[in-house]
Amino acid sequence: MNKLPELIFNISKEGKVGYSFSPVPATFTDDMIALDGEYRRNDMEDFPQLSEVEVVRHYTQLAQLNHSVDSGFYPLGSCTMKYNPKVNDTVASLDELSCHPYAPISTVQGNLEIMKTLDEWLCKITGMGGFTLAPAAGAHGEFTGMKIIRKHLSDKGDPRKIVLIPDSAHGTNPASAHFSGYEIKEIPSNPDGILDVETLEKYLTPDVAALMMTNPNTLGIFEKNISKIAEKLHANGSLLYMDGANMNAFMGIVKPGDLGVDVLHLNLHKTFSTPHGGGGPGSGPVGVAAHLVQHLPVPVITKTNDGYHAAYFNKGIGRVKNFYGNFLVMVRALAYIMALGKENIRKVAEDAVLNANYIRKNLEDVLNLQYSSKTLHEVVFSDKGLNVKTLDIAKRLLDFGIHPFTVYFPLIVHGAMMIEPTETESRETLDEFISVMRAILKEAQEDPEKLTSAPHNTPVRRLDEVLAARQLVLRWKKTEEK
Amino acid sequence: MNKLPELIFNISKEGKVGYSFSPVPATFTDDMIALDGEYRRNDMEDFPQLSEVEVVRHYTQLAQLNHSVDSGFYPLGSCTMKYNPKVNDTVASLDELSCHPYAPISTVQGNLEIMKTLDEWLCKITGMGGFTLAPAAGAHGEFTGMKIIRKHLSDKGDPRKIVLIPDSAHGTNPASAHFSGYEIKEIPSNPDGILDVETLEKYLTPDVAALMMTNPNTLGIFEKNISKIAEKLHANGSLLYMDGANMNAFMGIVKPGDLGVDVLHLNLHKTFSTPHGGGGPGSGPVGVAAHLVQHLPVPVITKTNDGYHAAYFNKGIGRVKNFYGNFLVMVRALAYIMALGKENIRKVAEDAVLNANYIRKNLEDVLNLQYSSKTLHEVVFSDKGLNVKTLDIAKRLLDFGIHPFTVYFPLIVHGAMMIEPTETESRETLDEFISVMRAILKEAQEDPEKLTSAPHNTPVRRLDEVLAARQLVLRWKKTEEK
Amino acid sequence: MKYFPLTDSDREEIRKLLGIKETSELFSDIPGDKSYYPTDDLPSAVPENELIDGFKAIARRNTFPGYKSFLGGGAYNHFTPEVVKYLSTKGEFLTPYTPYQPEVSQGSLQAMFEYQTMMTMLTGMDVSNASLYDGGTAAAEGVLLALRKARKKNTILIAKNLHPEYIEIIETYMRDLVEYKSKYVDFDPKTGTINPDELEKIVCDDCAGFIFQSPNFLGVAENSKRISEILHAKNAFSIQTITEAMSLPFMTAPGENGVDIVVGEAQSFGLPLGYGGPYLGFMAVKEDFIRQMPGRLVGETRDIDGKRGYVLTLSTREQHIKREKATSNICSNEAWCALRAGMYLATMGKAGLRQISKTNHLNAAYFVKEVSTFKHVGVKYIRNFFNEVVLEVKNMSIDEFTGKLEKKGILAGIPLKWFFKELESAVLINFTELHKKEDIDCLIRAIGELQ
Amino acid sequence: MKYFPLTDSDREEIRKLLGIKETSELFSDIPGDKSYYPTDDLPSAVPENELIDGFKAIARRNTFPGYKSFLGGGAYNHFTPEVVKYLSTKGEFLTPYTPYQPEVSQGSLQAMFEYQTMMTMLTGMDVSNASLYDGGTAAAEGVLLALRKARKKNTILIAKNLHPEYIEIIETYMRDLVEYKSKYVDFDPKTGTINPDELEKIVCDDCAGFIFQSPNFLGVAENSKRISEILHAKNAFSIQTITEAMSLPFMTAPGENGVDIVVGEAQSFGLPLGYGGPYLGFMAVKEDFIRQMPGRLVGETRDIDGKRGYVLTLSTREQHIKREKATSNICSNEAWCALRAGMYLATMGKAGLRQISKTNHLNAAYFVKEVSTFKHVGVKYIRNFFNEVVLEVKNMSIDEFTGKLEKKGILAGIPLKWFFKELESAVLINFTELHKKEDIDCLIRAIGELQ
Ligand SMILES: Cc1ncc(COP(=O)(O)O)c(C=O)c1O
Ligand SMILES: Cc1ncc(COP(=O)(O)O)c(C=O)c1O
Repeated sequence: MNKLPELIFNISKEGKVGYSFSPVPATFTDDMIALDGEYRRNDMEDFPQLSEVEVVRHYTQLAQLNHSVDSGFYPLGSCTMKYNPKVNDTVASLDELSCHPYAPISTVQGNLEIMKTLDEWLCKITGMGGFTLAPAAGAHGEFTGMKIIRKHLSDKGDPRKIVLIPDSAHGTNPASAHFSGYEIKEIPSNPDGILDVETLEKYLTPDVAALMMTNPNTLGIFEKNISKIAEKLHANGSLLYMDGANMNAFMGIVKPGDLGVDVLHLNLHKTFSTPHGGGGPGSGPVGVAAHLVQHLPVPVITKTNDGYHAAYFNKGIGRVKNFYGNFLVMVRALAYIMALGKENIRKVAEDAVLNANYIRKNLEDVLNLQYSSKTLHEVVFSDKGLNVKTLDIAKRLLDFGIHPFTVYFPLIVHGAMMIEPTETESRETLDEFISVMRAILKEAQEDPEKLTSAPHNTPVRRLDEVLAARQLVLRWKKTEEK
Repeated sequence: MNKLPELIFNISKEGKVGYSFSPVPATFTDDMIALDGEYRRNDMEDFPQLSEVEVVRHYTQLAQLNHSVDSGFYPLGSCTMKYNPKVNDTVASLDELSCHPYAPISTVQGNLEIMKTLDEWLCKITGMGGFTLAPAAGAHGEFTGMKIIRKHLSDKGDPRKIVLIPDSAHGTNPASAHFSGYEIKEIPSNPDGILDVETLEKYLTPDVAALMMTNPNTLGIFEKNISKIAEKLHANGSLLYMDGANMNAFMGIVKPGDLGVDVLHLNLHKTFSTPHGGGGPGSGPVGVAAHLVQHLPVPVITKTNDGYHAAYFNKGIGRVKNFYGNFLVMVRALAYIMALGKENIRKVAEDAVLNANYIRKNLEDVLNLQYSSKTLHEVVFSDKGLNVKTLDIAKRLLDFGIHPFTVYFPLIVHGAMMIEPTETESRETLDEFISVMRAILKEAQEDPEKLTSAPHNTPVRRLDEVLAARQLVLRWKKTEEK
Repeated sequence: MKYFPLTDSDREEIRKLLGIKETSELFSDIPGDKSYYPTDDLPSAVPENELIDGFKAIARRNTFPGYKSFLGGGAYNHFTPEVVKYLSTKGEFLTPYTPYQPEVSQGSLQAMFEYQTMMTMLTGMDVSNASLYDGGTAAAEGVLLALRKARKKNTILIAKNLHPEYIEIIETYMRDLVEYKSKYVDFDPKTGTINPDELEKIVCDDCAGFIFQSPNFLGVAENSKRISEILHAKNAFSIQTITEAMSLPFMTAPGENGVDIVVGEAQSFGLPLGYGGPYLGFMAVKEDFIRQMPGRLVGETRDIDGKRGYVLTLSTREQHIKREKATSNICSNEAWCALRAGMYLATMGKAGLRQISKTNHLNAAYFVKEVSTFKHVGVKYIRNFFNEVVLEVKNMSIDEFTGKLEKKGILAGIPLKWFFKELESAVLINFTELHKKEDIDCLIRAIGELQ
Repeated sequence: MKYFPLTDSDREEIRKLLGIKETSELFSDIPGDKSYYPTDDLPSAVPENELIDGFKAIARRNTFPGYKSFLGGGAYNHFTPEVVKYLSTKGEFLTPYTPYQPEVSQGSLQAMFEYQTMMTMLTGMDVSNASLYDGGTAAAEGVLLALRKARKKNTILIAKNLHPEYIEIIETYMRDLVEYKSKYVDFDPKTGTINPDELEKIVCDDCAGFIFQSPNFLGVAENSKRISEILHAKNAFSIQTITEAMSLPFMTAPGENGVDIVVGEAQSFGLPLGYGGPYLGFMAVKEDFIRQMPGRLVGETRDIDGKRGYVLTLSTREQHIKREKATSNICSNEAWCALRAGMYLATMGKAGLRQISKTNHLNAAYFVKEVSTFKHVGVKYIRNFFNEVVLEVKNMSIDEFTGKLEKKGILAGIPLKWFFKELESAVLINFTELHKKEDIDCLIRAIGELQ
């Protein structure tokens, strides 16, 4: 009853077949095999063998175990889980777009046009001088951006050593900077949850290459000193990197390029509504100020009178990704921007921020708000003063068919509950979330056990993550289950 | 918790928009409207208004409430709930097939070729002289077939009055015959569950137009006297109609045309694996013996040297369906037959019958089998001797994620449980079904309440059908729910 | 073969269990030689990749997609949002059957209940069923419903400007029901519509009802209100057929005009042209017809915990209970098409339907306005059309006309001489929202060049 | 705008609740004039129908689909069964995010666990992660993993016949990590492969590992076994890259050859060419690398009722916990691609993969056999290729050669002079199961005509 689907390995049986494809031509006999014995494989022991219907049932049943944007509210903070328009999938699956990446440039002008157009439009939205679409995700964009900064500084003869990162930053920021060869120094935010110019100044030694700043930051607060900060950095010969993964909060309101940002990345799979795919693929284009364009990774799409080209810059950081990047994700993002048009880009941010503030207003009397600054696209509450933990509230939400907020991040908020509703949620959905949250908080007082033992209605109940890490079963093995 | 989705009318809100389409050209002004005021509609009060994400969530959530062939075992007897190959949906959705039915014949040769090929192959499979693909479903095929019989007899000057139908027949048979202007006489089956030649003879008066016989019948038993029966009928100037909805049981084994059948229909949505769509669309082609081809309804596809044509027979019964019938269902059926090929058509029947017999063998010690004749594609048990009813067992099956068999049909079996596994079920699935059935039957003895109060784990529990018929709420109304 | 999950060893073990050596023994009741494969003359199994390639090759033999088409006449090319395509093809909707077990079918059932409701809203009627085969058979079912309901009355009046195929189907359905009669009501060739005064004269005492179409096959709205009044005065029923459901959001609802039974084709709501099917027959009626109505009905009820749920209801009207006394022989219907239509309606919503439906009308109106300056052709009915107009050609035969346009890549319309002697030199031209202004201009230009 | 569910009155009411008049007040912390729309120079909103038409028009500007293509080199055109397309695009798989809440993500998690298992089976390794960005970045991650694991050793050897783009990416990744060094290992131009004896001479004491590709970029299998032995003898790791995952079912598993780290590109498993992405980087390693491994891992566990379930595990390696000390900066990865690859593998199954993979090889072998009679061209490495071969052109420049074939509608292959000076007059030609014998014959004929 309510059984979980078996592992495919346990459904598998010798002799079952789930594919059908033209047989090898009869004249292509085994003696044509040109591979020496030592290179030939004899068997694929235990490899699954299923009939088509079994494959379909298996994955149909698995699909039903997933919460998804398509099935319900998913206010996972910092992830911008907005609705992914179906029409984008349709255009991305046009057969004619699916060309070979080494096809002669003259035969793929349509694809190059798509990339060039997206590049230009992202420039218009952000005010940057040029973009690379190569990075596969946000973190990859950060890495690429930091490489660009390093290249810029190296070319000037001083790569410098240190990257400053506020304590509210996403974990990818320090990791990406580290993989670019930098040492990380964390700077504290002020009591308003943002970075002070004075604090920055204290850290601003000559070997600071850059500040990596998420804006709005992971508290959902706009770094309002940003222009000042940029000035200070520039005066020190340092650069300002903006993590633009939260661009949903202010696109169409102001262009980061106008605020002094030198390098930024965007997350197409967040702000530009390409589906998150259970964890990817994403796309993390990097925009740079005009003087840094020469350092973009290869290839860069250019346009001349005789069409589109792929250019290879000598002063670039080299290659960060195979081919052109996650092209089919770019297609979706472009379709999304086209559907919005200039009329609606700003409205995305407006509605996203209205929704976040609506939640804040309706829960701030029952949940602790560590920072009272203005909320943009997301609001972060704390479990301070509650007799249950953030995790318990999160797990209890599952029982109501609502995906929890992001938990315990940012680290500077005690028991953080990071709620990002996005603009694609209706007020009715927000109202339901609010009333469920209030009900749960009431339960927390009256019957905390309901929360600590939650979830109760999910396909599996609370899973033991410690056990998973201790026993480390990372693959099925025959002996184990049969 | 585990809430069912709201009705869309309750999600709807003034001002929400879920579509986007080019606006009316600016120069097309309202004064161009050529409709007098009395013909113009002012409002569509209460009509739903939803945003796109709300539509997607609504139907995604609804989808999860459905049991389907894609999600699990569905041994609904008489319905041949076999797996519907996805590739068939792909070919049926090729844009180029979706032509206008009044397109000039020269512009739709591909479509005509598809229909003609299907027609020819159905002839080869059944041994009939010709097919019409027009009927929309099995019952519509029966109606068409009976009309053909009536036309044939009328043209001979004697339409006759009576159609004989065995007591095991599907309800559509008498209804279809009735709508063709016939009076129905029911004939009893013998203790082996089939029709005796002697019994038939008793009913075979001069005003008998035809016998409508399902073969294999709804007990899953082959009417082995069929050739004799055909002879007797023909000798009486009557015709033999075979309901071929159960053709899954013996396609590729013998051709009905070789057994003396004059008219039959097939259910493409059963035997030929087109998806059942929650109750349709289907397609119920009718095959006739050579001398009846002239009576087929219009249009009939023909082929000459200069291509394919749509012919209109003078001696036909006229038109039964708009245009050519359910074309996209035919496309799927043809794709299915092509994928099977001559090698596998017979194997369909073989595996379907093996599976039904496997179930019979594994349950006949615990369930009453009213007829002991050989089982073909389905087996019908009775609830005789049990202390619970068929319905209770059926409802309890739901708790195990298995769709019940057909209940209380055929009528001649007490508390019938009509189980048709089809050839697209694995032995593992059958084994699970068998063990669940045995467990339920054990429960029936030990804890019958578990059954009579079942289901327990479904999105809703046992629904009150009597209340539904008494209160008759057939549509949402504003006042009622808001 | 990937569709068969049994392996050879499964088969062997099952045979062993059954105590047989050969599977053919299971078929021993069937006459004929079991070693002989009766389908040997079919082609061999086609692998999946070749199957797709093969169908693409056949599809390319259709040249239709290369034309600009203005064909309508009961099958209309409308826009379908991508969400509708995506949602309706989910296996969970496509692969169940009739919801005989409502507890595990609430998805289909609730969607159907919503469809029923939206159809009643659009038609202004009390009740809608959950689908019939198509417009033509729905018309026939509508006629039979009126006859059943009227009891002693045995005659049906049929408008001659009802879709010709619908008339053919009604005739097929009625032919052998010897207790019933039909009579035709001519339309006025000048207006293209039924003249109510003429109708009034024809309605007889044994008339059960009158079936007409509005907008009719010539594209023109009938005066359903007057017609219904005339019929009601004689205790007969008014049966309105609609082939272009897209007219509903723009035009007065039949229910407001007093119509008793509305039947028709709802292909326009999200179903592709599909070379004519599967489409979606609909029927909506006044409350007191419910128990005589054909087709499935979904009703609301409660489960034993009091939770709201949906079930098929009033199945005592249906063949599986009532057998030959059923209100119809229909069993499998067009459930999925109705589900998809419901998705379409919910997605387009009030605003979308109003905009699309208005665009249809204005596109037709624009054409009518523009061609009014031509001398060699003329629009026959210049008011009260919805999205189809009849164009008379004065300077050449209709075959020449359509032939010349076809050479220019245009399928201009349906030659009405196929169906009406009196309209030998006319075509029926359809406009939908998918015709851009340029498309219409292109048609107008092409017609202009035939001067 | 249909993507926004808030209505104007919702917005108004929310503003009222928040005590503001204009939404722009919410942005008062942001510098700049809020009445100014900074994106005014973008085009206007495009309705859905025009959006689709527009993309179709752009797509038609790609003439690539009209050619017979024999391009490979890290991106391969393989067959994907329809079930895989259908299942992988279900919204339930496409629209969730990283399964941070495993209780409502068992679908993705179990599928990922199954993917991990199948990848270990195919590679013969102990553990596979749940995806990396692509083959090239996976190669870079493989190098970094070896360096981390080797601790005191700081040099990586790189085979020159590794995919040139992969080399570029490794260089980008390593460039600024000043503590690390790289050295190149040449291949023998006669065999196209690394000469193990030469390698043996090069492997130094500070070598952490050697990264090579097999089948290499010239299509030829390397002697991974010998290579691994040589490395192990020097306490260094053997890192095998695979760009054509379809070779795995046909060729000896890296694990059997003693390889320590396998990285590569699994696009061949059900992902479209897609103009180069998204693809699927994979990494499979021996057990003792687990804790240094980058990328997500799904592990099995139990819930509080003892029921089996899956969770992301060992996340202490990851950036969101370890920040700059993490084993990688990767967060979003290619989860959906891995899910789809898993579906592909499950659908094709053992028999399907073996057949397809063999067909790939035999198609290439057929070509090699047939062109062996030509004098003006010659296959450079006639044994131990999988599905790619290097063809040397002797009677004209390579641009002339590919140009002439392009005129005949054939994209014959990748000119190797793009990457290797020493292979100025050669192309890399790829064959997959999607090339029919006729296609190969057509290529052979066309080449023959260039004599
Ligand atoms: C603020 C911020 N920066 C960076 C990232 C990393 O992006 P990705 O997951 O695409 O690598 C994320 C999301 O995970 C984020 O929210
Ligand atoms: C034996 C038999 N005959 C006729 C029918 C009627 O077919 P349909 O539902 O397609 O009208 C069915 C199925 O419902 C059936 O099983």
